[in-house]
Amino acid sequence: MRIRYFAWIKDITNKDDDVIDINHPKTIQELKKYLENLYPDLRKHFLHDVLRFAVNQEYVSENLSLKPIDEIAIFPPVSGG
Amino acid sequence: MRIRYFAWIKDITNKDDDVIDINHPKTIQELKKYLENLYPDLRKHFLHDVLRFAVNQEYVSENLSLKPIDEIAIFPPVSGG
Amino acid sequence: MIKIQKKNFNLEEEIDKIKNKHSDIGAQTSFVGYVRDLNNNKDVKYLNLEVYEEMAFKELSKIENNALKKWSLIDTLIIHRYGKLNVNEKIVLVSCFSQHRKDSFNACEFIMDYLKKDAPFWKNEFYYKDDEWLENSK
Amino acid sequence: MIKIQKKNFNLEEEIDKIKNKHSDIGAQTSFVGYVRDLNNNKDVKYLNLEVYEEMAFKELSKIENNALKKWSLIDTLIIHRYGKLNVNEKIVLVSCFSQHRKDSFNACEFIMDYLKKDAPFWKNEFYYKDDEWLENSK
Repeated sequence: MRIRYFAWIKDITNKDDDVIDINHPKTIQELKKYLENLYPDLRKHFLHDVLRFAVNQEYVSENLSLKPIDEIAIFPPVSGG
Repeated sequence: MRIRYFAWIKDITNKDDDVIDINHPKTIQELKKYLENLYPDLRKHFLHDVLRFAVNQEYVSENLSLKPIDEIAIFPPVSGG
Repeated sequence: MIKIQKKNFNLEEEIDKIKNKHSDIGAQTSFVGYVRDLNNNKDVKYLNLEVYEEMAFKELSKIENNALKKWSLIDTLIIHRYGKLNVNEKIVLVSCFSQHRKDSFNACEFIMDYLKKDAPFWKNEFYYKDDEWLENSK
Repeated sequence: MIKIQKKNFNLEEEIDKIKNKHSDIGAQTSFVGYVRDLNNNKDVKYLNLEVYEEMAFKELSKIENNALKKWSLIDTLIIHRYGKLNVNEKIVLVSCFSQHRKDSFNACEFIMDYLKKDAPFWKNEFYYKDDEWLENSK
């Protein structure tokens, strides 16, 4: 499972992505817990519910079940255009 | 007073304009009467109320009083753009 | 700015000329009208576009001023061509410049609506056998 | 057509390329977004525009398809730039082609609204002393 970070999320993670090979999170909720442990500064942003999640380049609802092959993305509100 | 014709009005008048030096019409109503005499084919278009009038390059209401120095224009519905 | 001209125009050049005057522009909406190949179910050969030029300037200035009163605009550009125009040629450009996008969208649509309703231009459309003077729908 | 690119683009060339494919186009509405010199009351030096490219293609395609379902369109074009963009540079072009003008106006505004809401691009705006990540207003 690959987790990609964008915009200022990368200032917190200090990297573009993480790859999880074993015991990967099965839902977005589990993923949030997993990432809070790795990057405690993400916690307050999860609490404020400002971040968006995409699975395989599509916005998802939180109860989707995640597979090892998935590409997950975490990013702040967009500002294109 | 100069009266200018546009689009298919010119197919009826066979000219671009008329200049009236004496006894010019004092209102758009009088002008219509005057032009009906000169160009009987205009009558049905006046009756159907499809034509538009401008005095000195501005749309006008019919009860404006016309002056010798005025430029009047008569034209069908516009189709620019 | 209002231009009434026979010759064609280049979108990039015309829009850039205005854009370059104002670094506070964040949004530009433009409309371009073209001569279509088919109208009234007939193949179009070309248009002959007639204009009452002095009045067209006055009317378009009024419309432009009304748009400037209604929305927060930095600049506007209207170019309307006249004369013989072949299929695929540009007829008109309306371009509105603003800080934020909603003003430019609303103003551009407003100017086009009133241009179509009131600006003294007439299209004489030539088909293969005959021709017709068009009227804009209400 | 969707293009995501670093380099600048020419409005006349890009719009002409699509227009030349269809002689039934009568109307084209386009929106261009530029980097402004002032934002959040600070002088802007430049933008660094980040994109999640694979997702941006997917999202923009969805938005384009929704526009094609809602309005009678002949073609659409979206160009979005990324990377370092200086003040006055173009950021985005959305252009909608149709027979009649209302379809092109409505579709262009719709695509811009959803692009701003959902397309994964992020502006990192650099001022003289600091920088900020922008968020589009709702």
